[in-house]
Amino acid sequence: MTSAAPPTVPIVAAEMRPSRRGLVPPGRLALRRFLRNPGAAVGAIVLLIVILAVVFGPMISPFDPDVGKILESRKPPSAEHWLGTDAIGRDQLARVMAGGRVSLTIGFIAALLAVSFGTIVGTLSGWFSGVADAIISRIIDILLSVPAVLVIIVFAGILGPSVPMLIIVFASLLWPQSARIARGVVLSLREQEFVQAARVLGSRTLFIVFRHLIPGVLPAVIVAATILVADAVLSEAAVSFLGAGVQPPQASWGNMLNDAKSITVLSSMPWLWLPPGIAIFATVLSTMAVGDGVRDAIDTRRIG
Amino acid sequence: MPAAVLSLNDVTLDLKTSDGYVRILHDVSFEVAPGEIVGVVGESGSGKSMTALTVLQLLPPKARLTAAQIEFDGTDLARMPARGLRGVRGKKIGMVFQDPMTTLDPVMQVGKQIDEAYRIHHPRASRAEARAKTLEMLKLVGVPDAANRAKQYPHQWSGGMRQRAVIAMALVNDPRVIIADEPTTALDATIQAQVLDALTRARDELGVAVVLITHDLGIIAQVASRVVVMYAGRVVEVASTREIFADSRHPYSNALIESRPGAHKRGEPLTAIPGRPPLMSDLPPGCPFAPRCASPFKSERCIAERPALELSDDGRLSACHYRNESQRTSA
Amino acid sequence: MRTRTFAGAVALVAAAALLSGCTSHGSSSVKADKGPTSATFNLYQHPQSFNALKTSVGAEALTEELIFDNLVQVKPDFTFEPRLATSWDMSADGMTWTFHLVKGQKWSDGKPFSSADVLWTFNATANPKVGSPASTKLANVVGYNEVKSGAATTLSGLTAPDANTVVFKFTKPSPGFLGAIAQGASLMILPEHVLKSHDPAQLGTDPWFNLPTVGMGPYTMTKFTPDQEVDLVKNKHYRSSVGIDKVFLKMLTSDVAEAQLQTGELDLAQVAPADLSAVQGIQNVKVTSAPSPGFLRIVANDEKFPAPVRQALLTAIDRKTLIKTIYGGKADLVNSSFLTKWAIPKDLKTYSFDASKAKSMLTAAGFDFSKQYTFEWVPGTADRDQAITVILQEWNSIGVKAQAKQVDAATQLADIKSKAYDFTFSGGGTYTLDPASSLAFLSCSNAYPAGGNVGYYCSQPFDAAAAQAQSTVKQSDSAPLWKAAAKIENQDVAELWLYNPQTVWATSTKLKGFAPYGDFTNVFAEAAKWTIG
Amino acid sequence: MLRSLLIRLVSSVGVFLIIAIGLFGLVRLAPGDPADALVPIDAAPGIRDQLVQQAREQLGLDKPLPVQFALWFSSLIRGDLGYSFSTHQPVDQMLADRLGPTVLLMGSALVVGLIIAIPAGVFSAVKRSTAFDGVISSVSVVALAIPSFFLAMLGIYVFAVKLRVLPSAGMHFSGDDSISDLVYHLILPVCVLALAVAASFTRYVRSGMLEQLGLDYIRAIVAKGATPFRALMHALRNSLIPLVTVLALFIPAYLAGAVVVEQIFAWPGMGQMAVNALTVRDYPVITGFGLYVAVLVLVCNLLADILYTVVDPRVRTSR
Repeated sequence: MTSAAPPTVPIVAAEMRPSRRGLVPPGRLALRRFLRNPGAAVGAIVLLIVILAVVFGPMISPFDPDVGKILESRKPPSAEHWLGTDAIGRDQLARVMAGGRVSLTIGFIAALLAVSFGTIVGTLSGWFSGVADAIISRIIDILLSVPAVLVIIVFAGILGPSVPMLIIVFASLLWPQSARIARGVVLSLREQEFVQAARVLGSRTLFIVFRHLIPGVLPAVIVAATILVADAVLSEAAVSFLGAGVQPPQASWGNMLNDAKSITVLSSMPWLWLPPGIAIFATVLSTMAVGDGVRDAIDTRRIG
Repeated sequence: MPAAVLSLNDVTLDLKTSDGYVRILHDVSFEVAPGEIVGVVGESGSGKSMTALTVLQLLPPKARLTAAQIEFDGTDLARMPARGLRGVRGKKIGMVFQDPMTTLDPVMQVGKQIDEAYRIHHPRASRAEARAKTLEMLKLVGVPDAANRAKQYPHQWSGGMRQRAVIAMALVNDPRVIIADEPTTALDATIQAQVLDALTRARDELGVAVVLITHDLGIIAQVASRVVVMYAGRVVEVASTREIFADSRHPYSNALIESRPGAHKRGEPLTAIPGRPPLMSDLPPGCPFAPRCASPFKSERCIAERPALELSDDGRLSACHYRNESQRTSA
Repeated sequence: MRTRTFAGAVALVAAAALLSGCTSHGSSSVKADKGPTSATFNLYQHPQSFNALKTSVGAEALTEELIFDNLVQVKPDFTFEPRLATSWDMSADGMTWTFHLVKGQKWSDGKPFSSADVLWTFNATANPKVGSPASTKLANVVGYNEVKSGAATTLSGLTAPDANTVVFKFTKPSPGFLGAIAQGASLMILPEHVLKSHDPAQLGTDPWFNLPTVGMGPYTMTKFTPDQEVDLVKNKHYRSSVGIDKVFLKMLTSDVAEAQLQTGELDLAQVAPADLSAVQGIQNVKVTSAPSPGFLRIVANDEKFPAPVRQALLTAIDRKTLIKTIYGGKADLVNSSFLTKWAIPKDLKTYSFDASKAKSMLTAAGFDFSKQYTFEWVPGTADRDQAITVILQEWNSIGVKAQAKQVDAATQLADIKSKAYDFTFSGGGTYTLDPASSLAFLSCSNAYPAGGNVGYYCSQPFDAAAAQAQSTVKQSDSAPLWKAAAKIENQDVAELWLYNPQTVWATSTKLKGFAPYGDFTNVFAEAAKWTIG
Repeated sequence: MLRSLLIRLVSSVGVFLIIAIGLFGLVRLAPGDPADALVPIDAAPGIRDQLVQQAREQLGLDKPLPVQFALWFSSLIRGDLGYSFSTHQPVDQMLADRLGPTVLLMGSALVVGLIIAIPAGVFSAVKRSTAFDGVISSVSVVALAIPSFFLAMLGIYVFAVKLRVLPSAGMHFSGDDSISDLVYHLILPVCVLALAVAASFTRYVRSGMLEQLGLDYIRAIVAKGATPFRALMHALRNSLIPLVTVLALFIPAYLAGAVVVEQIFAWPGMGQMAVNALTVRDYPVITGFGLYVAVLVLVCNLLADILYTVVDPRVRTSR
């Protein structure tokens, strides 16, 4: 074919440019999808209600959660005590809220510590493969399979059961879960072009880690964090059953349930075990729903 | 041209999106005859892959086939119940997919996967009989030392080899039609030739009808006898390969031909079709290609009125008001 | 299979899957009764082994009472019931005790019982290497010191003139010796023909006691699964008839025990005060109770809290209300460490509840309100945990900064030994028989770890009065002396006494002949007479 | 592949020894003296401290720590775990007696849990975001959200007390040693434990299946004319591969749950023995139990690696 001058390329007229409507920034897209997902939205609302009740409840409740009138012990719900009173005459509603403050503090702080430590270790071990990674992943595997509650009982025996001790031990046993997830994400990110490009451009490791890897890892780790919160709250309950949980008279959902585990209470005094039971159940349910919601929202594959 | 073995008529498909259904296939019609390779060509997003999936109803849950008449073997596949369709899939019509890396089950031996394809449709067949058929097909598509290689796993085969295995799998039940959805896109040039060779051998030795979906006009030129050009979910031109290259009657076909890398001179900038393929949910009123059309004959009519797919005076099928004019500006 | 109404689909799917694997099972209470009769009792604690020489946990004493027998047994009305000793007499000067043994009595394995078994048992008890707590009861027997120092292996003061007579000679008058050896499950007679070949030094940890199959009690042990069950079968050679063929001792938590009372799987269980009202509601279950031989008290570290402070702290506790609410009235207020009726003076100070008075008493005593104090105890018993929480509340309300610190037994003992603790809790004990038994936790010489005086209470006048009372032989003479000692202790508030709780028993109506015992460790004393069905 | 396994084995033994030494020290850190715990407070007034000293000598606690350690470690190497302070039985024999009930309980709970989890996970993935999926997900989260001890109490109350259909505790009715009676006693504790297992594994299976069902090879299988069931089986096999390692690592971790259930159902397993030993500072038993858990953890870790290579052909053939 003989060559000819290429056809003149007309400037595309303004009105012919495709409209902007279809393109939405990914952040807002994820948020919109999160809110449209019924489970996640309900979960978020329930979690918010629980947190508000736990933070402000004790302030507005007229009763001191730790002090009760023994003559009014085990009274069913009444106008004065909306959720009745416990075996020592303390107001159940005040105790559930105060207990919530303890359980959630343990849950969130332990999860926060575990996630932040786990993410950093996971990211570094994922990035620096080789001996360091092998050792770290061995430690992760071993810690992952340690029966947490038994270790806590031993530590409670030595250090004496207290909230800080519970938080530290939970955090030290829960971080491997987020570390494993972070490491997995980093291993896949490392192969991706934009990270290799950054490396080629000579950016220092720390810059790559904090500019590219951590943001890449965060969404997946947030999901893990919500499960860790649920884990910590449940473990606190199991630990208090074995006698090493939060110290009376301070309330926690775990020790409230533990006090209510007799047949008599189960059969005839539901207000002693329903409130803490429902509180744990609602919190764990909503944190997991939020976790699932976040995961579905940010999972790029499901945008299509 | 011998009677068509498979013919699609007015296939119309909607896809559920966040804000309601969007039509992505508009009255797509074409047919294919035994021993013939028909190329379906178009940019990505033109609906050509969706058309391929519609034939065997392998559509994603979000898709809704609003209207279609898919004639095959005297029946309409669009109306066929699921059980009936299963009798067609893999037996009478075989599929070949784009990315060989993900089309095979990673944890199952290649040979076993092809045996499975055979034994699905021949339940009483013995293992040995299935394996013999598998090896026969593998040899046909050019896989060396088939007996041993069949015992290996997909990750131990190269991309090209895997695509040939997929073709063998599609052929194992002596289908009458093969639908290949961009079978060479994920492979580099040298391997492409081997895959195309396998397809042409299937056409010539087994008389199989092949629907070859691709965006690469070079492949069309090599193996396809007829071409269906699609743009924005519509068929815009159907013609023999020779007619398309010599005298395409639709500006989009011509633009495709122009932008082939081989068509320009060394040192000159590559020509590309300006603008972007339109969003299915936001089609302009007139001819969908109008905003990007560089045809000298382009007029107000193109923007106002949507051209239908009709025969030109000299029998050429095109969806352009100026179907009688040859769009091939350069010699 | 009976239809299920409960909606837990997932659990039932699994249950149905497993159930299909086996025939449907009626609950045990429906078992046909024509075969051997059997009864199931619950043990409040988990026994580890049944070494009658070194009984530690209450449940071990209970079981040993069923498989072993002793010379004499004291009854709830404080009279003495002859057992292996049909009769006994004390010399005028109280220096010699002679016991006449039952004739023709056999061990459960058919071997004859003789004075040799009694000699072997008492010598083993005295043997220092065995370390039996009951050895102190033989401290006044002639030859005890030689055995203790290792110079001799047998007590020279203990002789057996013939196969059916045993004579104890003492270094000083010992009128209380009969009471000492007749109390609860101590000094049970062990089979000499089985154990004489065992190394005396290892008797303390002899594995034979993990499954002692030879004894003279109403039952013989056939199987012991730690933390699960003890299987006992009737002893054919028992000195009288035995009402029930098979007895099973289970080790359930109080909640599950209560559940099994309802389903009829359990025939006898001790009931915690908190579950009293619920258990009373169960049909075909009878609830009986008797005052326990001990009492619950708060132990203040006497070296940190002098008498006036202890008096004030006691006054700050509303003990009457605690009894009414937590114990459902099943407990009696106590104002003395002595529980033997005839040894308690009438005019004891009552320290009745008065918060404001308590606060002024504390200020008068120069109590440091700013300091933080800890109250250590071993959690797990519902009524004690609740009582302590209420008491801490009451102390806090008068300005005493005391907070709870739950610990396990070993930590509690460590803090007591190091005197690091401020307050702790103590309960139980058997003090109803002999006032001298209360000295175990009151006299200076018994300060922990030498003895049970964990409060470190030490008062010379009290010790002098007690010593004088202890050495007076006749009860009518010693009573006024004991009352004088009790007066001093009541004034000093050596222990912050709370109340003497009743031991509550729940028995199925099928169990006949059961009489409630205060001392839960010898509730089985009359087990032989019980029948079932 | 063998070389890396060998390294793994050696490192595991090394970790085991470190844990053993750690346990020896950790246990002695706890306040309280085992000898003290053995002699009751009100026993032998006046001479109690001599008895305690005697008990301490018998238990060998009076020797200086390094000597104790040397004695203990040398016997450990010979596989002798020493004698329990309270029951004086050899610890290894106690562990052996208690191993049966715990393995029986945990094993059957694991099996029942998986029997529930796999179909539930597959169905909720196939019928994604329909009512069915909603029910399965919420039930599995509900089962996770209820502490196991509370589930156990509810179970006893409903099934044993109210409905009188199941026994409330123990392994047998007194005196009845038949297998059917054992199974009958297994039902309630196994259901409680199995629910926890099922809950977490349903979520794993579901997310695994969701991922696989989205891949191209599934569509290729359907294109071959396969029935939906056959396609599901392909997807299930692929999604179960990562589960094998998760399962292996899960077994020791959920021993803690078994401890709680054993406590309530009076099940004579390892957990109950450990908790009792902890309260009386029975060092040999606590250390013995700690070593048992360490071995379980290390073996499961090793198992996870081996299984991973055996089950996933991609890994098996590429090394």
